[in-house]
Amino acid sequence: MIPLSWYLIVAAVLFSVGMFGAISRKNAIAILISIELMLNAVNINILAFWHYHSQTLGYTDLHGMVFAAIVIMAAAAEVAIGLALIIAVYRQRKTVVASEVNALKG
Amino acid sequence: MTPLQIVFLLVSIVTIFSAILVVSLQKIFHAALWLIVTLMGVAILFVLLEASFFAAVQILVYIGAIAIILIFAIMLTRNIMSDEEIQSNRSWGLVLLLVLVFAVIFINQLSQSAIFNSILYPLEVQGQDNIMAFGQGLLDPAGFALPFELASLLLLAALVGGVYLAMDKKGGEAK
Amino acid sequence: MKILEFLSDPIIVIQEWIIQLFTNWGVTQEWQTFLLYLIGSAILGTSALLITLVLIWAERKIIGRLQDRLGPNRIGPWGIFQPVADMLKIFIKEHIIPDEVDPIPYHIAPIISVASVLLMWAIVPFSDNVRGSDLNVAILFLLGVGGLGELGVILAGWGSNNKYSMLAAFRASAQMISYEVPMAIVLLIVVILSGSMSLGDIVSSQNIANIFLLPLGALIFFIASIAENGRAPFDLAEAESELVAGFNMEYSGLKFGMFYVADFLRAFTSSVIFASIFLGGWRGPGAEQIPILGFFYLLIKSTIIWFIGVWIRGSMPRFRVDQMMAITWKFLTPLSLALLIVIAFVNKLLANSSQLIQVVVFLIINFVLFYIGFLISNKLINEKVRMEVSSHKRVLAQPTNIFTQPNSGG
Amino acid sequence: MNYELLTWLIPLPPLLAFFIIFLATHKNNKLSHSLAIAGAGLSWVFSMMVFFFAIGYEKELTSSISWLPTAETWLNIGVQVDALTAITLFFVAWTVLMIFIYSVGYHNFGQPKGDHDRPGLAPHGAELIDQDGKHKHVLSIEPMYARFFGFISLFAFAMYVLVVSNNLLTLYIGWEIMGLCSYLLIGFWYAKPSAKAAAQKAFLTTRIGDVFMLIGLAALYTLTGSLHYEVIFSETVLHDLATTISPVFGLSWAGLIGLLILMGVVGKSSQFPLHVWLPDAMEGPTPVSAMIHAATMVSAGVYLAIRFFPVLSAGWDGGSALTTPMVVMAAIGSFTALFSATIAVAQRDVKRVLAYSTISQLGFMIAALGVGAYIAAAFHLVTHAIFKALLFLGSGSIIHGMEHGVLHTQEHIDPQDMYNMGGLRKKMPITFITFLIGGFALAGFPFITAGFWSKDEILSGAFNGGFNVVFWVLAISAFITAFYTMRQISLVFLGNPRTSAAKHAHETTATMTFPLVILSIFAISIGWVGIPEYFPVIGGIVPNWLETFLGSMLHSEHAEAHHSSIPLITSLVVSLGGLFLGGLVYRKIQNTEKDPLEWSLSGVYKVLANKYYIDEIYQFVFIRPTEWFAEKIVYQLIDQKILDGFLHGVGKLSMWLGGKFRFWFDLPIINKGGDKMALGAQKMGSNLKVTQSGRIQDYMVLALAFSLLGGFLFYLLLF
Repeated sequence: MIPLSWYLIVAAVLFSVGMFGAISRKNAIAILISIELMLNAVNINILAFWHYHSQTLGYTDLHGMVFAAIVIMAAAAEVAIGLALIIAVYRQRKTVVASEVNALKG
Repeated sequence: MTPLQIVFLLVSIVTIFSAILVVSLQKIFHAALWLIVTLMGVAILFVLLEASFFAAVQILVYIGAIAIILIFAIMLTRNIMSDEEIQSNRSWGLVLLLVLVFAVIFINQLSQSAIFNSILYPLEVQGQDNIMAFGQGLLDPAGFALPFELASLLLLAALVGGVYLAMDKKGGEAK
Repeated sequence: MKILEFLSDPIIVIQEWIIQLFTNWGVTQEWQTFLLYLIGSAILGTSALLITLVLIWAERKIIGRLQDRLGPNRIGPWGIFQPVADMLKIFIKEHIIPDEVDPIPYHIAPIISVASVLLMWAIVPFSDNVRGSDLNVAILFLLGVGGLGELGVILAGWGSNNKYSMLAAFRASAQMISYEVPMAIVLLIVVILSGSMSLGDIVSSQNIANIFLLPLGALIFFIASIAENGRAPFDLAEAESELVAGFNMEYSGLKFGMFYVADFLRAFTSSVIFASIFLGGWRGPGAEQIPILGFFYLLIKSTIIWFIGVWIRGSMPRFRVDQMMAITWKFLTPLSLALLIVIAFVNKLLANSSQLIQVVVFLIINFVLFYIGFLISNKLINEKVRMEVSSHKRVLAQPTNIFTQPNSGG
Repeated sequence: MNYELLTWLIPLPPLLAFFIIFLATHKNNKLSHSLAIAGAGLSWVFSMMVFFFAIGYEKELTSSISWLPTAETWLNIGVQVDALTAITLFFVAWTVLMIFIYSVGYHNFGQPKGDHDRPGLAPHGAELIDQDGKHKHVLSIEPMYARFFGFISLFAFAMYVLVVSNNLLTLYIGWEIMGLCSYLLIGFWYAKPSAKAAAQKAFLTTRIGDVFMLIGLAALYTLTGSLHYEVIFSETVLHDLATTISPVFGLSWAGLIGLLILMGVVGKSSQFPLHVWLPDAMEGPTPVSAMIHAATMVSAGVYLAIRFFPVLSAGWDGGSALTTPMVVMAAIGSFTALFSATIAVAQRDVKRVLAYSTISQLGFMIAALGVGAYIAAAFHLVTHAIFKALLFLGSGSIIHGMEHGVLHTQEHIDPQDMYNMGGLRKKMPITFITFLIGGFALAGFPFITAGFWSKDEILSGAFNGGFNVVFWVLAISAFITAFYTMRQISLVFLGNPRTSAAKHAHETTATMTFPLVILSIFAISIGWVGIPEYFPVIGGIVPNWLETFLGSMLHSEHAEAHHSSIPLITSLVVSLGGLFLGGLVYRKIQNTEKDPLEWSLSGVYKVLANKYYIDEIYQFVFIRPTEWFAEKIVYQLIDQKILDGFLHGVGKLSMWLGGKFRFWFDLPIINKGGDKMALGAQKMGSNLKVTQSGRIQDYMVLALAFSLLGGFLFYLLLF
């Protein structure tokens, strides 16, 4: 009963909010949180399209589900590694501010 | 307006509102709490999409694990960055502008799609069968067994890598 | 006839009556469903909370008896109205909010705690056709809701702005996260056996109660659920001598009462879940014809389990933190993983053999695994003790050193 | 039992033994020779199984797999067992196994290490001091014992590959590996200059033939598109080859290819112009000589000739009008037979006599093929392989016994010189009897020995075909063969010892005599399978199995041979006469210096003893001019004067040009321009540096901004 467009718009807005957070926040953990938001937006999109496809096909479309599951797994792995990195950087440099970690330059 | 639509609107408004709070709040701990609300909202959206499995996984993985770990990390690093500091980069205004432009373009492009305005109806295949098909597809060699195994490998690597990175190497702290 | 039908299956009769009522009022189909869910959840939540009153009294009474005391005995016959009095006291107590608390987490935490318990009731099948929701991912839901419980604890610890609360919250959440692992694995075994993640299907697939197939799994689940609830002997988060009173010590009045209720209710709820998963839930003689019997069977089964939990609580000393962690990571988790692997194999192998053989083989596997695990853990414990003794060097005063080595002792 | 698979497996065990010995076990002598013998034994078992299957069912075993992709098709390789393969497998398996076992004793396994032995030289013997304090000289173990077994394993592998393969490509591969192995084994004692030279000679001489053979194979592949026997030897292909005319000398393609292949056969089987390597190959250890002369190399040449007979004889109707290759074969073969038999008469080295006899006998086979006596050639190939292996191993045994004596007496004499021997029959009885059997087989002693039957077949083939010249030449050769065989036997075994070393000679170990006994049994009995049915008295008692078996292979039908007793009488006369004469002349030789023929033939004897000066002629005609050309013309004139001068000139010119370029172009334009560019880049870099802050989020902003900008531009351009 709900139009596909609603989901897509919500996902797009959520994605944009996440992107804003990822670029503008100082705290590395906050950046990670924002990335989680973006991943969630992606998953909404994937599952909405999955629903649409399953509905037009008449049977369960596996690709969308698998895609969504893998996004969730990747998110879990990303958080684990990201937080471990943040902790390691914190140990090394006593900071979690992303802009103070500026070794990425010539 | 059906009840489902009302639910959807409420949930999505809450979700987006809390997401905005997540990226704008001064206190990082509160941002994490609002993240949980957002994730909950997304889980409800999943339920509305009849992907109850993913709703449960969303709660289990995101709220039960990811959010908790994030909160742990925030607590562990709390003393370094006090909440009184400005939490945004100087260029946040520019970023906001760019992101707004991006969002407008994004949604505009989405609306060009042919299926943009189609309506989602309840699925003919009911929940239990969906999960069954999903599970069998994941373990089917002709289906997604390889990506599934690769994902498990990824998780294992993340586990080991996370432990290694976060491990307090002996002597590193001793000064 | 109507009376008999009502007696045998009151909920459904009431439901039909309400639907008729709504139809007469001209409520559309969708709204009817919505309203029915609303009413149902209100009734379920309220009754669950009301059960708590009885539970608190019963538990205090039993513990008292176990400890050779009388237990509550002043108010009402056998002190049965004691919890009511307590409740009234908590309602009217002054509501102190300490300074410097973080208001949002502080206020939300008790609500989340109670909600995480009440949410579990949504998926419990009370009889063949009476349940909150036949969720097809009930097992995942259970685990997810467990995660919400952790959240409540952490919020309480953080929001209180008190380092003891914080420490207790860390302990409690670490404990809950750790014990969720073996619990989830045992639940996976159950899912393998019944072929469904829906609690209703799991119950109805138990022609033989799962506890006979998986005594070891049931044991692991039971231990894990006690730990998950943070009750003795796993009540480390409330260790008075170390942490004053746990994560909820800055709370008072009604908010404390909510934690209190959540604690007691969670114990019973996990007994209900245990009964559903391992003891066949509502199933019993005649329960399919007369659904009301199902309620009673479930009640009896879960009460027995709950009683065992209370019994343990009253008789076991508390574990140390390292012991608590060692139990799950070094004993329960490997054991449950081994059980999962073996059961998955054997289940596939015996798919076509008779039920009797399956039961016997499963039993043998369980006991063998338990014995092996027991042996290994025993060995570890013994080794550890020996190690401590041998590595412990007695420091002896050696006055000669002072004279022979001028630099020492300086 | 899957016999196709079994056939595939035949060559593999020796190869495996080769690799294992070289990669792992070469430190352990016992393990190495056990592995080598086990490999050879396994191949022997497989070969016997396949052989008995083949003779039992008379069915060809074939199996092939796709091996190399060649554009659109595949190059197939495979195995095939027909009658020829079966009998070749038979004698190859037996002789190879016997030689392997013999080698254990020959290389003095179980003896102590020599004091002065070093790799690359034959063992000198060890000095032992017994309990009484006496010095005792004994034989010492070969320093490179394991290496030898590795090499001969590879050799055996190559031969098996050659025999079982069903196409000319794998045959050629085996052929070339054998060339390599012969090089390695002839030069096994590489520290000896003569051995080194002999190895190079063998390799280069056979190479001449191989190159022509490769050209022939290439021509064949170009014409027929295949190297498979079944394709090449099919009626239509043979017909096409025989009737189309090649661009060379008006020969048919079959003739041309036949001649080219024949060159390879001549090189490998050591026929007249390219025979020089084989006598020199005696420098290697004796088992190697046996391997080359009996089991593998030279047999491979004749095997190829027999295998290729359909092409060589393409267009031959069975009458006396021979094809060109056949004429060449008959000429070369009979000439070589006579030529090398005469040389053999004047040789003093026990092994060289046998070497020239080998060349001579191979000449018999080639000549037999030339006159179309196909079965006789195959028959003689088998019998010759057996008795020649026996003879070589026997001679090795003799030398070994002599070395024993030499070590004992500390004389400085050549243990291989027949004039230093004599009277060994009492010292080495087993060697004597087996050598006698082998020698009589070589001489064609009537009725008993295998050599008689096969040689008789060849003679009667030549006579019945009407090729009288060939017949008489071969008959004379046979006479001389019998003569020098008896000469050798008399000089070595009969009479009295002429040196004290010969007095102290000693019978060799069981590992060396056992193969002799086995092979001597075959040297007698193998002839019985080929007794012609028309033979008086005993003909037909044993059916002429060989002819029916091998005859099934032939494509062109023979005209029924008319029988005649002339060849029979001839062979009787020549063999008995030769033996008698040899015995008579050499019965009582006492001094070690003079040969009775030397005074009777004087000048001719000198020519013979020097092998008709062929080596010297080659030296003078080919090698010297080549060396002179290389030194004077190529090196001094072309290389040093012309090429170097030119290059020096070019170098000077370049230097001059380079200097000019440097001052007029490089410094002002390139250098300065480069500096300017570097400065510009530096300036730009310092201006752009601000964007590279090292902060990930700044990069993200830039990325977002530029992607939006790019998208906008793209949109503008597109619409």
